[in-house]
Amino acid sequence: MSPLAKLFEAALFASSRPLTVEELRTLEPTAGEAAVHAALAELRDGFAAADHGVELVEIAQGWQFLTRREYAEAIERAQFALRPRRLSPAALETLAIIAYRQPVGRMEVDEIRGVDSGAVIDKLAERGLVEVVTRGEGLGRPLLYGTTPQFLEILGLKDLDELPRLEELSVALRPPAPAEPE
Amino acid sequence: MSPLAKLFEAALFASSRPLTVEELRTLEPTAGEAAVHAALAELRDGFAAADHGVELVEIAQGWQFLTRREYAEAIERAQFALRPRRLSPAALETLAIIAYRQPVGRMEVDEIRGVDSGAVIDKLAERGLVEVVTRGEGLGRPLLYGTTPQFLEILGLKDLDELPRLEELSVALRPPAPAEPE
Amino acid sequence: MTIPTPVVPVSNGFVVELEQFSGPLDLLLHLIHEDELDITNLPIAKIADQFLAVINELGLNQAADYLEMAARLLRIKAQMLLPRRLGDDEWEDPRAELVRRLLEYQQIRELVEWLGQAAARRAEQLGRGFRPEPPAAPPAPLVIELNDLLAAAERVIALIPEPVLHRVVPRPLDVEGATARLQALLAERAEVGWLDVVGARPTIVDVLSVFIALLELAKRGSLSVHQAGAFTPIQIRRESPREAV
Repeated sequence: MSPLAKLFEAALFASSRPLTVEELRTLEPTAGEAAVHAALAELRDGFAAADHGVELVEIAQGWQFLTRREYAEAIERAQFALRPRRLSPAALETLAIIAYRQPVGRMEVDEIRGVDSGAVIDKLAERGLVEVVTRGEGLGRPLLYGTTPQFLEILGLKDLDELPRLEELSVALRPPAPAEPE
Repeated sequence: MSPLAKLFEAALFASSRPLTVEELRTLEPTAGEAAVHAALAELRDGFAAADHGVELVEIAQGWQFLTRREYAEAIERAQFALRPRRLSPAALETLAIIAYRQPVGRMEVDEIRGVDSGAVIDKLAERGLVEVVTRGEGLGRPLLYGTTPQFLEILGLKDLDELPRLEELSVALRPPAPAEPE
Repeated sequence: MTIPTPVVPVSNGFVVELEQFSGPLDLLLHLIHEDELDITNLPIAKIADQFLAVINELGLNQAADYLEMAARLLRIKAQMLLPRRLGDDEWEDPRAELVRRLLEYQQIRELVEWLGQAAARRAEQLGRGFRPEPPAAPPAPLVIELNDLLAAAERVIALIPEPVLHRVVPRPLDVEGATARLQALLAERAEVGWLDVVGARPTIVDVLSVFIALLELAKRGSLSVHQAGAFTPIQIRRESPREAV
């Protein structure tokens, strides 16, 4: 591969947007326009000939690498763009309290955890794991939270009865998982 | 190129972060582990042999296409991409302590550095380089921090084992304290 | 080597940020290296005086962490000056803790060097920048392991001095049972007391079940409820069957 083609390959790969021919020229101002076009053609043809999973495509705004169509579906299915997220220990604790004490108000959650849990509850609500189910008695008629169907879905439970009862917890909890890879 | 290598090339090109072997396997669940590794080796060797501007690198317990070192400067100069910001000495100190002592609480980091490290840890957590991994025993059940895959990513490490071992440092010191509160 | 001036000295003398030292240990280590002193046998009087001079010079005397270290150094200096009896095996070098911390910190600095170089080397390579967004990006899948949740529940329980957690078990009111019980009792006797129906130690569920059954049967005209006055016992009387009216 010519040095210019290699430089363009790196730039097109790393760039946050498609690059125009003019932009690519700023990488190597001494290169003439013909050389730039030749390098781009070399790059495109190289990827096409060697039967790659990606291709160099010319679109209205410039040049960009795209994955070949036939792989798009598999990649989308695998959802690489998004790392599966795990809940923080604080979120899990709050969720556990709400799951076992529902309907339950913020005050009570705060009291059990010993820290302000407002922000954590808001995040859980945002993720659709808990929701306001009713209002409590007493001063200000506090919002009371409970778990959502999505909560059950994520845990793979049919209903709340499938949660182990608290008396069974230490039995249900397996001994600490074997040395997790760091 | 084998179909599996092409599929992986497309997926790795589409991702801006390293993909683990497990993630890649979800693309083609029927492929055995040996086949996956063979395809990755084929892809890496293919790019190395054909003298490309990008290379396939093993990093952060996964694989990622990265531009070759010699092009970063030109790409940055042309403002197509930004190099990651440098970490401050305070941030690196804190990272070093967390990396070697994980899981470790704020108190211990403060004690080793001799300064309050709360703000630095918060920043590192915000950048996704450290995260709360568990809670400690004892008063207030302090949050304990560990490093994330992104930590490996910004250092270009395959895994934590690539960090220098403490015995290899010129300054020998006691091993990380057993988890005993002082 | 001269000590550079602080980066952001504010007019009132309070140092907001100090970039050349990441803390008092860093400064101390800097002084030790500059004078090529032996960490393990630290001339504490000398280093304490230098430390104080520098924090004065830098206007650091209002930065708590540096001030605390200054106080520590002065205390060790004083302890070193105290006369000690010959052959006193109990004597512990007051510098020991500081030396341990300095050695530990020195090791961290060495790691910082290594990490900094690794990061700089990694920064010479750029990852994929442009990715066409997939149409309507799905939210990141959320993972919750049941075991994690249960472990969290157990952690929470451990935080509570007494077991105030209730288990969530659906306990539907047994109105049907209460109705049958009322009807059976009234078949035997024309009048029964409230306590006869609910029993001696009723649960709240029993009370509610009976109460609802009572109201329902009263509505149907199968019984009537009487109370002589507020808080007096409630009497339940059988009503004559409707057919007979």
